[in-house]
Amino acid sequence: MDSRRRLRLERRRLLRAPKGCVLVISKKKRYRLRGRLWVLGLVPFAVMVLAFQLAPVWSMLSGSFRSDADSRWTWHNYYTALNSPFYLKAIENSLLISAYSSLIGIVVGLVCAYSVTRFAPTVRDRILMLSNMTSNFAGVPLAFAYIILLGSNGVFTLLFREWGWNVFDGFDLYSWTGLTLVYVYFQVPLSLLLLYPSFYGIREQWKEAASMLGASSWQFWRSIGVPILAPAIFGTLGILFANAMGAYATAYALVGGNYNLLAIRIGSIVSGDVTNQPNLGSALAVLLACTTLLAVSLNAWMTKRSARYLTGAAKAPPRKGFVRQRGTGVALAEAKEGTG
Amino acid sequence: MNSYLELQSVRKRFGNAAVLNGVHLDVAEGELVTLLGPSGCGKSTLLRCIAGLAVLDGGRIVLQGRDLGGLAPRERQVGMVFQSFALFPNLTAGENVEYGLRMRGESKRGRRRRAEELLALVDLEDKRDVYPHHLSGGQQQRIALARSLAVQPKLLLLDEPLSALDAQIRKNLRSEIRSIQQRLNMTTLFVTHDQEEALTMSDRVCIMNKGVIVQEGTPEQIYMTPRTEFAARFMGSYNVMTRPEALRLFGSLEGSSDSYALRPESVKLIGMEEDPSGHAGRGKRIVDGTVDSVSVLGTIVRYSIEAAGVKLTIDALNDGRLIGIGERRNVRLALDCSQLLQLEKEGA
Amino acid sequence: MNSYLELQSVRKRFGNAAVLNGVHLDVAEGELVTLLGPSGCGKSTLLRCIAGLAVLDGGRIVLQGRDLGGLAPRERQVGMVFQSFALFPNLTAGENVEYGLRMRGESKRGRRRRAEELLALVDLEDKRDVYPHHLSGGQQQRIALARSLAVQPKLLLLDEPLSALDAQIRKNLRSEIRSIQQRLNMTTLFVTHDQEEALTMSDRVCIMNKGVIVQEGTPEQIYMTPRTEFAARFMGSYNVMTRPEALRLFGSLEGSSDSYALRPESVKLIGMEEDPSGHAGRGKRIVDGTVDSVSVLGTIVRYSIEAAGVKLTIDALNDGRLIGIGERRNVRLALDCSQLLQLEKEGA
Amino acid sequence: MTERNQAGWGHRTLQSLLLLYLLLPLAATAVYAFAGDWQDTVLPKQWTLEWFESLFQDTRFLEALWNSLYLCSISVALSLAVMIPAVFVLTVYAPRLESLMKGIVVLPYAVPGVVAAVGLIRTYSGGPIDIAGTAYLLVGAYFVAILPYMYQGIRNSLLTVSAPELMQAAGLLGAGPVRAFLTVVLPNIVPGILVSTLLSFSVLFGEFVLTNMLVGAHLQTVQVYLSRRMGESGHLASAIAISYFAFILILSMVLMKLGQTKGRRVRG
Amino acid sequence: GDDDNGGGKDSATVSVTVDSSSLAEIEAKAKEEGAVASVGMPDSWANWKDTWNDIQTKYGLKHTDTDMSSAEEIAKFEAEKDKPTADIGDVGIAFGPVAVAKGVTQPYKPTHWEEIPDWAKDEDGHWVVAYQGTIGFLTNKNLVKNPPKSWEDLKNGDYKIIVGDVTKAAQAQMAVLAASIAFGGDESNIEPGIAFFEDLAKKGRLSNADASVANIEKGEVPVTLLWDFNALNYRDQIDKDQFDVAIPTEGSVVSGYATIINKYAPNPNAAKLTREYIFSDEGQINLAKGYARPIRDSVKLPDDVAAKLLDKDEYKNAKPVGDYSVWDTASKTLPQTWQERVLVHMN
Ligand SMILES: Nc1ncnc2c1ncn2[C@@H]1O[C@H](COP(=O)(O)OP(=O)(O)OP(=O)(O)O)[C@@H](O)[C@H]1O
Ligand SMILES: Nc1ncnc2c1ncn2[C@@H]1O[C@H](COP(=O)(O)OP(=O)(O)OP(=O)(O)O)[C@@H](O)[C@H]1O
Ligand SMILES: [Mg+2]
Ligand SMILES: [Mg+2]
Repeated sequence: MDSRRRLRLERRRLLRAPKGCVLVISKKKRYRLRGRLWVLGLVPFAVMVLAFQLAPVWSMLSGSFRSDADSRWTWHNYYTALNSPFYLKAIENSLLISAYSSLIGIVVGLVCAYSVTRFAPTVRDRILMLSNMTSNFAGVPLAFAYIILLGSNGVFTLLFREWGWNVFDGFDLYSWTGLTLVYVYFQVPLSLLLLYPSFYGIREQWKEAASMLGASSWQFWRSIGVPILAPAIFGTLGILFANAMGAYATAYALVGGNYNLLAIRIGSIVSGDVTNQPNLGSALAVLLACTTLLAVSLNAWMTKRSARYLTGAAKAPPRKGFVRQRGTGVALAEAKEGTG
Repeated sequence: MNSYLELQSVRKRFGNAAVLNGVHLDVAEGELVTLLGPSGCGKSTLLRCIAGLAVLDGGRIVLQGRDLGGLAPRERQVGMVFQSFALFPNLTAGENVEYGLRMRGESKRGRRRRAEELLALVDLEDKRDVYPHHLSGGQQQRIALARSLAVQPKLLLLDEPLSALDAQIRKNLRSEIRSIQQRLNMTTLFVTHDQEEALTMSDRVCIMNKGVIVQEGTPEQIYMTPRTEFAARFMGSYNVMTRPEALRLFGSLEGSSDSYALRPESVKLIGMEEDPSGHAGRGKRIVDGTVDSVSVLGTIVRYSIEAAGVKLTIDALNDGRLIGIGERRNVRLALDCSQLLQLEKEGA
Repeated sequence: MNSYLELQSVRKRFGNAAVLNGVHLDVAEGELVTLLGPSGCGKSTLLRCIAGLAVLDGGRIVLQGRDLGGLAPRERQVGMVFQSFALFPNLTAGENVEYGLRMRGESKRGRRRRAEELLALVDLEDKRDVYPHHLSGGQQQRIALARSLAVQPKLLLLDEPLSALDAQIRKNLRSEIRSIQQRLNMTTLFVTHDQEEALTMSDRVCIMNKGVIVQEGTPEQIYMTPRTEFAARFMGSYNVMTRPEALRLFGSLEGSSDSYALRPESVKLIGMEEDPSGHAGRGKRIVDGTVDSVSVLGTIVRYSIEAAGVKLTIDALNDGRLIGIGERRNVRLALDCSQLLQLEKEGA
Repeated sequence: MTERNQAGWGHRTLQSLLLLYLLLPLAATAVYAFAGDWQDTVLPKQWTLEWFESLFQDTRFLEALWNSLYLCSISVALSLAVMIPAVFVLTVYAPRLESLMKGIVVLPYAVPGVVAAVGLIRTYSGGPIDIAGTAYLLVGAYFVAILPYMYQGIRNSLLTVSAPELMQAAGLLGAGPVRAFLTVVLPNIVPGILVSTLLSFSVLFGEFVLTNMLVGAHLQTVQVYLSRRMGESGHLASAIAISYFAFILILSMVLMKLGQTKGRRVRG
Repeated sequence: GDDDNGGGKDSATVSVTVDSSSLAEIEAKAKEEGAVASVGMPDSWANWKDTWNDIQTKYGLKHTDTDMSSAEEIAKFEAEKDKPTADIGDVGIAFGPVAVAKGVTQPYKPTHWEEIPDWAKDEDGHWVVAYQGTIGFLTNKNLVKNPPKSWEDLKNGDYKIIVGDVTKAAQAQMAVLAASIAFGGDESNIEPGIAFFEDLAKKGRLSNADASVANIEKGEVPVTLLWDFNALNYRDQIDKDQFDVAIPTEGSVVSGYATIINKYAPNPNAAKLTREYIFSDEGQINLAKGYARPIRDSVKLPDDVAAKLLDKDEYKNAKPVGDYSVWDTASKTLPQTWQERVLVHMN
């Protein structure tokens, strides 16, 4: 036995064998042990996730049950959050704006996603690249861009005034309609990127089969297309909703704290110059996380459901050349779709 | 022939590529005609033109005396079954079958009854409420068949309906489809690239190559008398020989063709110890050869033999009679001149 | 038998599912043994256990007297070719072949020479600098073969190496692989679910079912004398009969088995107008029957016949002799009692 | 197939409208960056380059750009270094743990920036590990933020090249796991990973909430700098936004080209 | 820098403890130390830039600054007890007492101690306000033809008014307090201010927009309430003629920023010298150049600098916060009150 191997065995014995046990490690066991070394590859990942994902969540969670005054265990923060009309209003506003903006985002995204699949992959990928790029245009600059366009002296506001159109008269960018409008701007590209791959799941032959059975295009979409897309639609809705619930920078840049949103409340509690109630902030953050978690689980659940349809479809041979056609656009969408 | 479906010089191009170069075909009512040809020869495209899923570039398609040109797929009363089944995954088997009737606005009860009839026809009554992804491939295929039959189409188009299935299921479905077709007397066009499938199922076989039908006839005709080298090679393990080779083997030849074909099973093998006289006769010939290799394919045994400088493939029934014949052995071949086919030039 | 590779009651479970239930197998040096069985019977799992890609739950695997248990795949000196080729896409064909030698730290020149030898062996010298995705499926498969041979493995494992290829290429590669194997005298385990492939390529065939080897023997043995109903059905279109059916057909039976099998080509068809006396003799029997259907499969013609209340499939060579026999016709069958096989109970 | 590539005019119009809609805010920002006085008129009263001039004379801008660049690079590099082995190990050796992994990976969606920042500040200000306000904390937060993109990208690449089979083939040919990984898996997934790298990079470059809340006071990234300068002049801020967008665009095009040439060699 | 501010306390008697000899001594020691490190006093804020330049040329002190908020400054002093790096900081007035309570400051009374009003200094010299701010109106004359000069004008106008983020920003909260003071309230009674804005909100006169420079520049902001130093700064920065700054005549609130010297300062004398310079005439003029109204009334500002500021008369009704601890309590409930009373009428 060479010394290195002996060392290795020795080490193993120390690690595994109970005290006083005679060292008999069969070859098979050794192979299995060696086979488990892959666990090492997961260690850095586990450490990072633990430190920067789970620990903060845990600290927040436990903090939310402690009093801001004397750090004793208490339900008080949740009591405050859920009984104060102030915070309840914030929750309500957040939910409403998120719901509206993600619904609009879904509808627009759905139409655009269908349309984009009608183009050749190269054109499609270019469109997707662009929309992906603009989806990074958020926060302060986005809010300001909308002020330039639709603020009280915005380009369109003035134009419409000049042309005498009064459709926009009642419009105020700094109200909830304005906020929803700005949210929609970052929801649309996301929705497009998440939805368009599922249109490739609607196989051309289904349309053909339906048309031969006497269905018009509209009937096909109503009876086959949309039901098949439904899981993808609801799943994406979940992601969009979570996305809107968590949006902070854009809203804050537009209306500051004047519009009562949950994310803004949390931000002002944590980083404002005025109050210092970190544990109440944690409780609010936990409430926010609960809604997004719910939305994201909806997504996960729906993805599983759509997998059901897809396995059915997967039995059929893949469309020729489809794998080759997977351009960067597909990769982008796959990467965006955190749930696989 | 009393034409039920008529194709008159049907042409189709995709961009620069001519895919159908003038296809003529007459199909009688209740007939099952197979389109057989290598991949890419335009079989699917032809079916899609008939169904109205692709637009013709030239020619006419007439069904029961009515020109189908300009009609939308759903006005053509044509049913189609796809290679990939194309069942609607969000509907149960029963709902899939009912779909066509629902689109026609038939009553729920009527639909239900008809669907049950058809499920019975394909022997899947118990799967009515099952979703397609819980069905096996063969069951899916049968549902697809039932679905296209539900609307009582005038013409059924089957585009390689079996190619995605396992060999075993495939064989069973073959006879099932054929028997349903015969029972309903449904005029059917069947696309395949499997010659066994074509031979076993059809009333008539059309061999397609490069966008035209190069030969048509009953399965026997097609198998026994391929007209061109393409057909001969495509139909099985025909021995195709040049004229000099054929001359060496048969001594003298009829006709003046450049190439000849010999079916592998038309040659009899005779062991060296056997008496060859039993095989002699008019138009018969005995030639000596050497066995290159033997392989048992199951029912038949395939011999590679060299005789008179010509490499031949010879099939014999695996009935134990020729057990002694192994590699490197000398054998006698009994040839029948009447079985030698003259082949036409390609495209002639 | 001089065992080169020995499998001794190899067992493997995945969770609750027992996939290998005690497989015994001895392979002699230079032999090509085929594992034949339906999908999911554990063929791939067995190969993976031998290669060390899966860990045994019981039993031993001994190669050249050395227990492979506890050795990592790379220490086993076993080569494996995967169904999906698994070529390294970032390396050229030549680099793929060299890979194993590189891992052993062989010199660049030595590697180069050996790679060239092997590329020559698989007839792809000119593809050395080509990347896998520019090679056809068949070429990729041959490179995969060359790659696994480059390290001179003691044992070659082939897991359905041909199933991803076209029928035509498949047939060519069959004989190519066989001839390389024979030239190198490489002990080989070959997995397939295609019985024709198994029959044509192997020295010995093992039929697997549900994680055990149910029968093994030479291709002839396996084909001619299936031991169980499973093997009989799996090997081809054997007619499997219950004892009463067999009794009705043959009058008297040898043995006391519950089921019997009859090869479809062992029955001779005689037209009603022919004189059956030529077929009479000891152990022979003439029975009347009716033809249900006839199908020309190409080289053979398959008849479905009902005789004495038993449905039989009978194959005859498509040599024109029986042309008169069509559907609904009466025929005589010449049965040979010696061809009737007794089948054992499943699992016996 | 060609028929479906020629999208009808309806689709063309729709896509043009979409692009218009998406690009309009960018265009407005660009115009504002070149505008002189522009308050209550439809178009600016005059045009000027002064905002860009003053921007590029400001060393803090370049500093912020540099900060963003190195923070993002470090985070993405760290993420690659941690995620590639982890996802690889999971895909090849322990596919059963994948569902757990998926659960972890969607968490960042469920924990928005504001919430994550709250938790991180709580955890790391004071206590045994006091890294509040440092780049370390931010890099950690960034790591989590790009987790979903990285995971998806790496996993898909691994599955596309059938990494488990490649590993087995290499193992049978005598390569140890590490060597097999380095010689046959890693080279093949590089092009696939490039896209998610790119995506992560641009996501981080545009990140504001985490950055501002965690280190905004000490470290100016482009986004933080931008929001600070917004407090001085909208024109200037617009100039910053446009410059950094151009920067991102060029960066992604370069990387994309790189990925394509590499990808061609591997995938064809 | 930051826009925090806060309370002082009623300081009792005050005496000048620094004579000229000890000042010279400090100066000598400071030159020896050769450097001063500040926190929260960046070049861009209140024209600290000129002050640092002067200190460098005059005393040869090298200067570095780390920008942070008031709370962070105090935390930093405390955390770095053993390895101090900062000498002096600038905090909102409310944080002065906090720093003293934490025990991280050391006292120093500059030469002009007597001239500083009582509300603006700690009785022992731990913190001293160097410049003051008052809530005023910033009006875009392009959008509003008659710039408001009083709360009454504001009430009767027809333009939109932007208060800012009352839930979070001290400046906006101070604006509410300013209105309260104008209508007879104080930090313990902000009801008059709330009522005033409630009335405006009901009339739809408040806008949610943010009163950021960018928005002011873009013309989104007709009238907003800001610290006078911010308002003046913005005015000059964008377009002097287009904007009007006014301190409401009925009354407003005054606050300020105080310097604190780190108890553990590595360069204590340099820090003291810095404070000394800030309260010198030159130092106060420097602040004025940065639109920060000097705390010392007696400093004679050069004309061009005086022109940057508003007339002293405008400030006569402006009052400091009496008790910051009261205000602290009030400001905690203000966000919610604001939401419930004012914002409900807007969103
Ligand atoms: N939509 C299309 N656009 C362009 N070319 C097409 C299109 N559809 C088919 N083709 C081309 O037309 C030719 C014939 O195709 P078709 O599908 O009819 O062949 P096939 O005989 O059905 O082959 P297979 O047996 O492989 O199904 C092929 O070369 C194919 O590439
Ligand atoms: N890693 C695994 N985990 C769980 N079950 C497995 C695993 N691998 C194989 N099995 C199961 O073991 C059984 C045998 O699989 P195996 O792949 O050996 O079959 P096979 O004979 O090779 O079939 P095929 O012809 O389809 O390749 C199957 O039921 C399969 O589902
Ligand atoms: Mg086809
Ligand atoms: Mg297998």
